[in-house]
Amino acid sequence: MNEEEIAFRNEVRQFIKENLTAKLRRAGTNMTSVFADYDCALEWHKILHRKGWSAPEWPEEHGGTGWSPNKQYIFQRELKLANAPALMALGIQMLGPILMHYGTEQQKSDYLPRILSGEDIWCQGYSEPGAGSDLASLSTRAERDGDDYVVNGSKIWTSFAHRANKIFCLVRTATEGRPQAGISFLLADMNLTGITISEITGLDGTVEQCQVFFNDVRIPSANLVGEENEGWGVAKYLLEFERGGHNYSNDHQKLLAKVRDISGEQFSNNGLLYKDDPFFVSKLAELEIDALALEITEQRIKSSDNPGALTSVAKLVGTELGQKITELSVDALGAYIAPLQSEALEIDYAGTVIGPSNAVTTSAEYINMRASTIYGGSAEIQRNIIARAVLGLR
Amino acid sequence: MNEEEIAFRNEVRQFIKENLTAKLRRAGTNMTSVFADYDCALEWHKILHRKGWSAPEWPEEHGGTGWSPNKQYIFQRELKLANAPALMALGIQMLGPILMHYGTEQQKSDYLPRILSGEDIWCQGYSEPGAGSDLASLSTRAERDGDDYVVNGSKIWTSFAHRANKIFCLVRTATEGRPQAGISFLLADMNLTGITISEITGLDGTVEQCQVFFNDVRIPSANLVGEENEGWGVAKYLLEFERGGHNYSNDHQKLLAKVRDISGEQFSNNGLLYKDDPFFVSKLAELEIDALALEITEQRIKSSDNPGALTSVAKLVGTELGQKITELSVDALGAYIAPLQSEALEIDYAGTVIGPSNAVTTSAEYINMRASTIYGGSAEIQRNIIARAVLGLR
Amino acid sequence: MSLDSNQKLTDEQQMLSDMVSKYLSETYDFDSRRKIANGPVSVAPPHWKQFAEMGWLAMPFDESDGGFNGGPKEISILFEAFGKHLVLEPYLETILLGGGALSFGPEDIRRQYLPAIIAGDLQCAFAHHEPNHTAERYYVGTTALQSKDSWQLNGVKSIVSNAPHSGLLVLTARIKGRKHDSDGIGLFVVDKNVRGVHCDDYLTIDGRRASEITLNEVEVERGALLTVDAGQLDTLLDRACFAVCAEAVGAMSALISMTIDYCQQRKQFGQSIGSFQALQHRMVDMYIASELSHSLLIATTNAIANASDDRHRLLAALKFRVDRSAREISYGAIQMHGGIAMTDEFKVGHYFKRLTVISKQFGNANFQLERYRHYNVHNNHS
Amino acid sequence: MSLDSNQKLTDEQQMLSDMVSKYLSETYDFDSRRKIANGPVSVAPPHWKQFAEMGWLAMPFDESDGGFNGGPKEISILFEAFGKHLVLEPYLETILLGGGALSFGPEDIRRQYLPAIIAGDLQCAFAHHEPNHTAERYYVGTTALQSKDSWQLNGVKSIVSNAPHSGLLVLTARIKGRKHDSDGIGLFVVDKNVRGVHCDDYLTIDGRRASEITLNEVEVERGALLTVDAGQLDTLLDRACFAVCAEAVGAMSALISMTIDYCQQRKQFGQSIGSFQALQHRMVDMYIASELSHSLLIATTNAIANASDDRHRLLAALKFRVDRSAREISYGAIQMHGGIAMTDEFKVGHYFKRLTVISKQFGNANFQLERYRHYNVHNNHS
Repeated sequence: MNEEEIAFRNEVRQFIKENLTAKLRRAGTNMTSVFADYDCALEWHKILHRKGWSAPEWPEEHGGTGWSPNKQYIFQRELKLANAPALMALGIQMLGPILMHYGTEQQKSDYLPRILSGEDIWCQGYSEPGAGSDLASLSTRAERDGDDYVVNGSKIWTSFAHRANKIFCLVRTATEGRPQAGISFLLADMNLTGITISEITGLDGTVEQCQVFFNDVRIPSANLVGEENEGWGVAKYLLEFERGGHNYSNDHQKLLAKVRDISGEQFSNNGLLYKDDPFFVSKLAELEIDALALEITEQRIKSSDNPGALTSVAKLVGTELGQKITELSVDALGAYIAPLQSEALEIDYAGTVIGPSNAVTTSAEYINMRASTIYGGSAEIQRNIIARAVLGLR
Repeated sequence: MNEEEIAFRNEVRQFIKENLTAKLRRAGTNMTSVFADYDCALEWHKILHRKGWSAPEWPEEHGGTGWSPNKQYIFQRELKLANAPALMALGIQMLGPILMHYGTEQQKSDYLPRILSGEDIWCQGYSEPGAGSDLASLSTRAERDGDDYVVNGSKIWTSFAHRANKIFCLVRTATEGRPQAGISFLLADMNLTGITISEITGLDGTVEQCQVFFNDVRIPSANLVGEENEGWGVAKYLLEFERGGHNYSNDHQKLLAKVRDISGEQFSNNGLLYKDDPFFVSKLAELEIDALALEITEQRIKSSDNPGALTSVAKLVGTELGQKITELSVDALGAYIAPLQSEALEIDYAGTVIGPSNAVTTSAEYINMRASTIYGGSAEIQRNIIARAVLGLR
Repeated sequence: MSLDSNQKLTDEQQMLSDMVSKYLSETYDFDSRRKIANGPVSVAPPHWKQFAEMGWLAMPFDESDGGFNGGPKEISILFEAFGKHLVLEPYLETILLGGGALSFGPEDIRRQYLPAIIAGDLQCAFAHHEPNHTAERYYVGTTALQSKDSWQLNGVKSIVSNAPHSGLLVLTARIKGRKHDSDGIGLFVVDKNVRGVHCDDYLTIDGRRASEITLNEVEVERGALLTVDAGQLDTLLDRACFAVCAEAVGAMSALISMTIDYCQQRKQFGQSIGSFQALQHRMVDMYIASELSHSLLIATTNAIANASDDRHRLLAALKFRVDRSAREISYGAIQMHGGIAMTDEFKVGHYFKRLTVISKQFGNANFQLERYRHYNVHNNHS
Repeated sequence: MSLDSNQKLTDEQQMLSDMVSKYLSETYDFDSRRKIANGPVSVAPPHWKQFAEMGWLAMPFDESDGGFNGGPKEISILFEAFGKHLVLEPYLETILLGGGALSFGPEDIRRQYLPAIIAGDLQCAFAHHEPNHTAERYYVGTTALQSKDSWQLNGVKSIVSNAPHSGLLVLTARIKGRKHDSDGIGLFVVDKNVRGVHCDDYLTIDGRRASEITLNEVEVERGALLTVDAGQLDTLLDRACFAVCAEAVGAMSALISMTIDYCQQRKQFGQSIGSFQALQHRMVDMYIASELSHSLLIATTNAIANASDDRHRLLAALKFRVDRSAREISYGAIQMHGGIAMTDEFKVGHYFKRLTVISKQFGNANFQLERYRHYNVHNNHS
């Protein structure tokens, strides 16, 4: 870090100190997946927005910061280590870049400021029941009728559809040719007539995912992004951002800190605290070394002109390593994996917690982490991509 | 073990004590692959034959013993643990059962006694250059000319072709239909005109494998086993025996004993003998547990009416576990992996040995063990077979 | 080691196996199970009385106590089936642990409690773990002080499974020695409603109920001490360990079947995902992991049945391998099912959660490895 | 940690890189290499004089010693290329270890030996390991006893690479302290032909030559003690460790390229084996293992160049990861090549053997893990 970067880091720390309230910090601490408490995420979004920091990676003309990649990285890391709650990411990280690239001037001016300010929270209508990683097989139909598309079908794994006010989705506007042809990218209000939501309870007992049903939903054709039938290109652009946007090493640092906390309270079978148990500390060090190697790899991605190859590597290693770290934390947690402490994870919980003091999230985190190699392009799909695009295998 | 089995074990031990000379024992101890010193293997073969124990698993009518599977298991284990040299296996374990099933009476009476006595040592002409696991793609041609087949082509990975006096091989007698059709199974003398041999030096610097060239070799049609063009069925029958015949857990016990020996002489980075190093002993225990689980699985195979499924499992686990055990032995061996001690492995070597006293085989053993998941149906082929035949996946 | 003679079931064992299979297949579908698991803390699993009527609850007890003298094979038949169907009923806590501990007690205690337990009228919990020390077998900081006619118990017990439904607690308290010692631990039977026992009840991730329990000057009679024999405590814990291993083997085999089925039916990119080689090979590795655990279960069952010297070493090896296999199989099953496996309404994730809990129970992997080494050295010398 | 400014090569570094690549590609094909490796023990690798003429041998030395003042980036350029081509020439032994140790010596010693080393006329070996103790960094049982004008050396040194070709030995001998102490170890320069030095020479699996060396009342002058500073010994060993890591990264990248090429060309069952998903995924994992090692190499190079406090922690992490990656990549490369990889005439197996030797050199995986933890704690506290 050069002097300018150190000064910048101090500025970020000062801002966090002054603005990240105990409640918001708790919302960050209590995260057991990529999502924080929804209301707290919104509150923090607005605080960042007032400072002009809600979408640092956006171009300055659209309300971004113009920071160097290093500064963005420092900013994200400071937020993570201070346990700031994650923002709802789909608007800022995915739809924003798409609209900047494919959107009409009207769409840009209608939506980008409201993403930046947190007035609009977007969800993503993408996967469909039975399609899984085979996105192009989608069957939700959109038929042109005057100035509207009439949409029928269903989307699944739509995160926070029960809270978001907007949805961007892929729909089928033609059935000829390859499955990838005939897909279009549409924007919609969640309160349109004909949209209904069914909540999906996760393995950890909470609701983050939904299924969204479209029943003769009329979406104005002005809400088409890009050309009709060319939504697949838009979607692929979006996937790039979904994969490249995230620094897994920040997550790992937070997870590793929790492992260390637990290992200072829990005793191993040999009567030693885990932090003094030679087996345990070796395993921890192995994971730390992998986390370090990934952190450097993420920095290589930032400073590379052509990061494509390493981006898939980072996603794959980042998710699989996150799983290994939570697995180790559960090894130290031992039988305390069992208590289901959903209430203790709520922001206003004031009761006692069972087990080690900083481990109330661990059980749910371990369970939820299994999803990280499934969504956003499964581990298998990532390996297929790397084999083809990087290694040139056919 | 019941009382009869204990008495049997004692009989075997007594026989070994009286007949396994120091030199033969050394040949067993110095094995770094599935093959022992060729001359010692033959000598031991003849000693066993005099006792009637050279092919215990054969039916009694053909010179076998009629022992129960348990007794056969005890016999193999006692031999292994006493460091008896392995016999040349292809005649006894593979060709013998094939001739009993497919051979003419003439073939049986010509060949079986000589396999039993060790007068004939067979090699296997099976793989071809460039074919690898895709056995059916073989292209060595055999054309009928009067009472002979005229054979042209080449076989590779023919173990001990430079020492054996006989070869059984698969040749193409027709080119129509599926690759599996049109293959025939032939027997030949290695001294026939037109057979030449090229030795292949292995990674460990020794010669066990050869390439065999056939140049207008005339093989009498009486040497056809089974029907013409139906050699694939014969080959598959043979594969069953190759896979099912071996008890990997005996090998593992021998390898684990060597690891323990090395761990009692070599010091770990922490200044402790490996046998007192908590990391090392834990890793060793993990492998011992897998070896134990496999040993039980092999016994389930023996006592099962339909062992097919578990046989492929045993081969896969047996070979991959063998690799892990030798990997651990190399971890304890440390920098002593480097000295190339080919001479010290020769039976009449009388010089000093570099490194731990019972580790002269370890380096070559580790290197050669990588081949165990390649030959006789690679690990990938085994997994394909299990997926199809056991799990029913297509 | 020879297996042949021991793999066959006796006629009685075959009947038990068929009955358990039939009952659970007919009544214990996943949706019914989910309703039980998602109920409030205080609602007990409803099949208990039927288990009693079918005689299952009497299985492991001595005939003199009204039982059927069942051995490890019977336990493994029951628990493999429980594992396959993710059964929530507290057989482990009430019968094996609570009932098992009571069997060590004097005749009047056995007479007082065992008939009600066998009849399904009384449930138990086994309170042993203490805060932050769940990986140690003998750690007991709870104290038992003897006065002339009674014991006074003080301490905290953690993650006491089935306590919310139990009338009786069987708990460990230290009579003498230091907190980590294997000797000096007493097994006590305590009425849960006695003064000084305080329970905080909660749900667990595997659909069960448990409590944190504080013992504050709890007075029990002298007869409440069932045993202070470390060997009996080991027997109790080993039997429970064995039972959850059998349960895990059942659960793993169910996970593999459902993963294979799912991969054959599920289509992506125009073909069944079961045709993708990478998934096939992963399923093969899951199958192998399951078979290796299964082999160790068979050998351990036989060794316990024959009271072989090797039983401790085998049990440690079994539990260790079950832990490894359970991780590999759970992770693979979830990954290949995809998103649906991460939902509460689909069964796969619940097997994962149960297996995760089991792998920390009665000795984690490191404990078992240490124990395996202990008995292995012992065996090699003998 | 920021990489941007450090990843670019200077013009000089780019020239070095191009030159090394060009020379080795043109002269160091696998068959030539094999002829060198399979020669008798006493025949030295033949490219040494050309290395000297191209200035490579001068690279790491101070300008005042006739060197080019090259840093870790130059070392890593050379060794990655050596790794890619499996170069047998004793740069590590003669230049980094022997020459590096001599650089610690007084001026007359440096004047006496370094010009000949840089000119390619004198080779060195570094004798440090002792029987059964190759995993410890500081274990030295060989003794150095001082008399008025000389030292007497007694002891045994094991697996001394390049000793058969060396005129000079640099060896460690203990001046004070106990056998495991880091302090009290002297670095001595010894003419190999002096009385009392006995060498047993042999070939090694990675195509090199080495010796077992007995030192029996070997007398050397007082000036033969180059240093007794434990920090300098560490510097020497760390630099060698760094160099073999760079070599390993080069070798792994070569293994991956040749495996991909082979799988694309090789056909089985009517298709290229590179089209099988299980093999594709395995190659992806090999590629990832290689990239993670590569990342650590870049960061370690920068940290050493900048004398960052973090360099020790990074070097330990790098060597640990190289060990893990090398196993995964070697095993995968052999498996996917099949039988041919097990033969002496094909190159893949030789990369495996060289990587195996490297992973035990200058601290095995457990040593590095321990060292990583030591410096990690240190860093976390600072």
